[in-house]
Amino acid sequence: MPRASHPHAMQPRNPGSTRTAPPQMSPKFPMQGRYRAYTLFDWTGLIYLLLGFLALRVVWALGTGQEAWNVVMDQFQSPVYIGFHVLSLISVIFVGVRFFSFFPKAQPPRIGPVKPPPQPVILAGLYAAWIGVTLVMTLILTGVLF
Amino acid sequence: MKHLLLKLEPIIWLLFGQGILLGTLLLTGWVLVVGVLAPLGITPLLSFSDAHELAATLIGRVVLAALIALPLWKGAHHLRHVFIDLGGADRDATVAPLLYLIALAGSVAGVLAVIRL
Amino acid sequence: MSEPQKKKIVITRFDPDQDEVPKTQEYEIPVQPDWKVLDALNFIKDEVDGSLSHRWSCRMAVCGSCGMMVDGEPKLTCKEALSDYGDTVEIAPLANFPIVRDLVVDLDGFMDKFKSVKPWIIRAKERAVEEGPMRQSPEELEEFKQFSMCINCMLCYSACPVVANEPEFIGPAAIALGHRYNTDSRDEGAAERNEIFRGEGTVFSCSFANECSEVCPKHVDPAAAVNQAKFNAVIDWAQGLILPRGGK
Amino acid sequence: MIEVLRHDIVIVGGGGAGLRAAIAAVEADPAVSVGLVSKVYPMRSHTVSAEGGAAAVAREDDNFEMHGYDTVKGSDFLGDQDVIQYFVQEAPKELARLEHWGCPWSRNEDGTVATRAFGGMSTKRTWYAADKVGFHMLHALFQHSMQFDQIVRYDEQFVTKLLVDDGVVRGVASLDIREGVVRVILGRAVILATGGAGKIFPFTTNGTIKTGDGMSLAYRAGVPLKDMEFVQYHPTGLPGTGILITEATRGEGGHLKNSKGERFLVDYDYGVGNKAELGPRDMISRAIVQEVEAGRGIQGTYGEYVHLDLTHLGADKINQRLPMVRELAKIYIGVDPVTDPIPVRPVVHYMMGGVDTNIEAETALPGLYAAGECASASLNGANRLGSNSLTECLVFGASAGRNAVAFAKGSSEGNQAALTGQGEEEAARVDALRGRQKGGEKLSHIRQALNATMETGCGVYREQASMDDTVRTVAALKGRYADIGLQDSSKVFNTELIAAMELGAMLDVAEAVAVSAAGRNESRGAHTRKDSTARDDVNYLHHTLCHFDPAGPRLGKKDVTLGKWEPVERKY
Ligand SMILES: Cc1cc2nc3c(=O)[nH]c(=O)nc-3n(C[C@H](O)[C@H](O)[C@H](O)COP(=O)(O)OP(=O)(O)OC[C@H]3O[C@@H](n4cnc5c(N)ncnc54)[C@H](O)[C@@H]3O)c2cc1C
Ligand code: SF4
Ligand code: F3S
Ligand code: FES
Repeated sequence: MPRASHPHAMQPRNPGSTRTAPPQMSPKFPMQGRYRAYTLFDWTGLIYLLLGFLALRVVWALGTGQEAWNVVMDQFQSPVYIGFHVLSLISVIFVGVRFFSFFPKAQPPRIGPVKPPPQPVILAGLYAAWIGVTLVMTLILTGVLF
Repeated sequence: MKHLLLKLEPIIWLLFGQGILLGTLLLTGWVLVVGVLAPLGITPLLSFSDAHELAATLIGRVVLAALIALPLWKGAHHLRHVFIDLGGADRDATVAPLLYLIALAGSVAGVLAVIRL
Repeated sequence: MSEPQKKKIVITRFDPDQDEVPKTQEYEIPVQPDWKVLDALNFIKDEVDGSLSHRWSCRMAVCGSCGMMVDGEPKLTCKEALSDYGDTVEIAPLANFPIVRDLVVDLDGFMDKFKSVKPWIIRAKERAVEEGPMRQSPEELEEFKQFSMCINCMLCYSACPVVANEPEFIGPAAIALGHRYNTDSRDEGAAERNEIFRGEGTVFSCSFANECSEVCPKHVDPAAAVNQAKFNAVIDWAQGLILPRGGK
Repeated sequence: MIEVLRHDIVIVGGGGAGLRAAIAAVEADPAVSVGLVSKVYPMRSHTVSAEGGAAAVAREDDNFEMHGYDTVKGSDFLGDQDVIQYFVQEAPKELARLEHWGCPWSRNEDGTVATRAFGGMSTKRTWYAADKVGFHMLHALFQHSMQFDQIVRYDEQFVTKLLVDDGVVRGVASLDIREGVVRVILGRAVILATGGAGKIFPFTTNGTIKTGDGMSLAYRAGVPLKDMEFVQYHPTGLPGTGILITEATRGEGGHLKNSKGERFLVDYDYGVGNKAELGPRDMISRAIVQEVEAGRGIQGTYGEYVHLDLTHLGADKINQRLPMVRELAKIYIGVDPVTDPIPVRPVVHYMMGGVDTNIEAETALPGLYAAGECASASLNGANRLGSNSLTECLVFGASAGRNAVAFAKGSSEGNQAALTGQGEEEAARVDALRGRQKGGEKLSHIRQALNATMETGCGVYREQASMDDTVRTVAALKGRYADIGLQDSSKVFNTELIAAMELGAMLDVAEAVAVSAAGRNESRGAHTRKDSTARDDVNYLHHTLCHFDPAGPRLGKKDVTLGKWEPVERKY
């Protein structure tokens, strides 16, 4: 049995006089078919939130001193953290792939007087930037660059 | 509150959008090295002093602030949607401000964190 | 005619005169290989059970009245080949709408939302008929043409998770329609509609599920429209900040 | 007590004609209140399915004289020439209005509106929006109409009767399909815009709502139906479903081919001369039937057909100008026109006949106006030219709206008690019909029998004996109809009840078609007899009127307005 929609979903401002049966959601919501990707995409919000706070911790530690830094880095070696970070990595890539596939069409054909490049070019640009930034970031963090 | 939220919607959406876009660009390499490769000992990680030196540059501070704040907005906004999808639209007026306040607090802390580097 | 095959059609029934809640009813009928799903419903109505209620008219996928859930997916029943489905086919009223009777849903809520975006050409000064048609280049036409293809079948509303859960949300087709006028070179009402778009339950409520575009039978790509409209509403808002009022 | 609602104007029908009338009424007098009643939400009206285009003079090399003469000749000289002249002059204005209201007409490079060739039109004067013209026109009209609060819509309400008092129409009785109650909607003038009646035939391009309700409403209120024998067959419908493959396919250069792959319109003499595929519909339909009879058709599940070949146009042109045709052919017959020819056969498309109206869209019943396909203003005569009727909906819809406003200003309210009484009687009749279990006759079986006899008696080619036979069969079916049994007794959204009332209208209209056809002993336009092959201007250069009579239809005549162009043999 499908889940009920909000009881007022698609209800008219002046409902008709006959009794209606309440709206039902698609039986596939939330985890079947295409909905699965959507639901997971939204849930990555939790991971981004945690990642933001973890980044805060790292930077805070960096500002506090070597001691604090070491504590954080030690913690990061525990299996729990590594597991979470692996999951995060998958999530981030998933978000990127899904969002970048939608992004080009969300760009209006004209922004004020400016015409953005055609969709395939935007898409290529996004991927180039993604790979580029990731590469630079990796090289810096591993100490290869600078 | 609802009214204020409505007024702020464009900014929140911008931050959220950048959370996905820039957030994803920055986080991929960050999580890869800091969270996975370095802890597993597969690659080295910058030493504390190198890291501090780099982070304290202007570009370093800006990038790190973005790295902290933007994902928070993406997270808050998406969790708000999760909550609505779970049937919580009627309580959105309470939940949404709460989530955005968390993101805001984190962002402020993030800015502080890069300032005190 | 070739040898008729049999299929079981499971239909959601609801008659407010008699039923507390919707129930399902099964019909075992002979089907032809070239039938659409709608043909099965019409066969049942004509030959088996005259009390079955469903909407349809054009049977050529353009009037938008025959949308239903077929095996859990919102579909135009006159466009779906019955042979693409298994031996048992489940047909239910469109998801996310109040159910009036059997497969008939209440679409007045949709009409309210539809009207709220001012879906007509707005001009500072109406052009006189004597002046003849306006000019519009094929490129200008191309910018909004896709968004003018909507047949109001409401499949996108059935698919959208935000429509399901947030009653205020005016939904994909209505926003696409407003965006269609905003991008029409003949229209001068974008400022007004952007104002509407920044109100409650419009563009920012969309969580870019993209389900609307997945199910749209006319390739309107309402998700693109809604998200372009977000973009424009934000730009318009930013312009308003920089040049107060002048931004209009 | 029955609920009574009041408006200045009541419009029955929310298709192209009804919506245009509503907007025109408000334009004529912003203080007017319009009730727009439609059995489907306006954007579902069958105008939505029109594909090819709408005609109006637009190009430098065109003029009113040419459009007028093409229409007169197309009508086989049965069109009223004053009406036609008025029509061609108003046409460009109406289409320009629609452009101002947002209709996305296809464009030339310089930004002007593009036009295409259409059968029987001597130059490119058919405006188009790809091949979804009716769809775009209807949605533009509907959306434009939404800004007027004076237009009060009654969606999914089914008009069952015209209320007449003291010889003037003063409103309608209307069944609310959702609630199952009949209400009285009073208006000082009523406009019928209920569309055609193609559903009386088995193979038709028409949707299921085109059951001739408005024709029957007027007919039973004493207004004659005019020229009902002229039923247009469209040469290119899909076998089986009858789904239309627009004439624009031929306008854009498509070819009709027989089983031997010959372009038979060129290779054999069918009277269309060098126009070939651009000849008028009646002639091409007959040519296809003759090809099939000559053994050069292609056998399929639903009888024999011929091929419409677009492959030489190339994918680009097809995608740009005929995207819907490609989609329809792929979905509904499994053929991609880019690579393969489309199977087609003649199918019933349009009723030239309808409620008898004059140049002002008035009927003989004071206060009653009619426009669009349900009316016969005698623009189309014995054969309509493709793309004239969408424009007709606008031109005569607008004039019906304006004239109804003028009439309403000078008209009284009528006897309220008498009108309410009529409404109550009507409500009782509808209640008695709903779910009546008495009879043993099945709705769908009567409809199928009706379809079958209309095809044999009033098809592309007709003969006295088979027409007479159809007249008798339809009368017998009316008898059986009185004995139908229904299964659905629910008040809420009872579509079986609606179907039963629609079938009643179909039987009225079918009878008028058959009787009118049997009374015209000549071949003219779409009315082609095997036993009387020539046109007879001495005895039959007049309109047929068919009057309702409880004892059976009565035929009458009405003069054709000539004056500008003299009848000559119709050759292309
Ligand atoms: C497939 C197809 C393609 C066509 N292509 C072209 C073309 O390219 N060019 C061209 O010029 N013409 C074309 N035509 C013809 C043209 O589309 C129609 O003649 C025209 O659209 C009729 O419009 P209308 O407003 O009169 O009726 P419709 O659009 O049929 O509307 C009838 C209205 O009346 C309402 N109604 C009916 N009965 C009742 C009742 N009892 N109570 C309440 N409401 C009622 C309905 O709800 C509906 O709103 C085409 C027709 C078809 C079928
Ligand atoms: S956008 Fe597509 S799915 Fe939605 S109503 Fe329009 S045509 Fe239907
Ligand atoms: S499915 Fe709904 S959430 Fe947005 S992208 Fe489409 S409107
Ligand atoms: S019946 Fe018109 S869209 Fe299916």
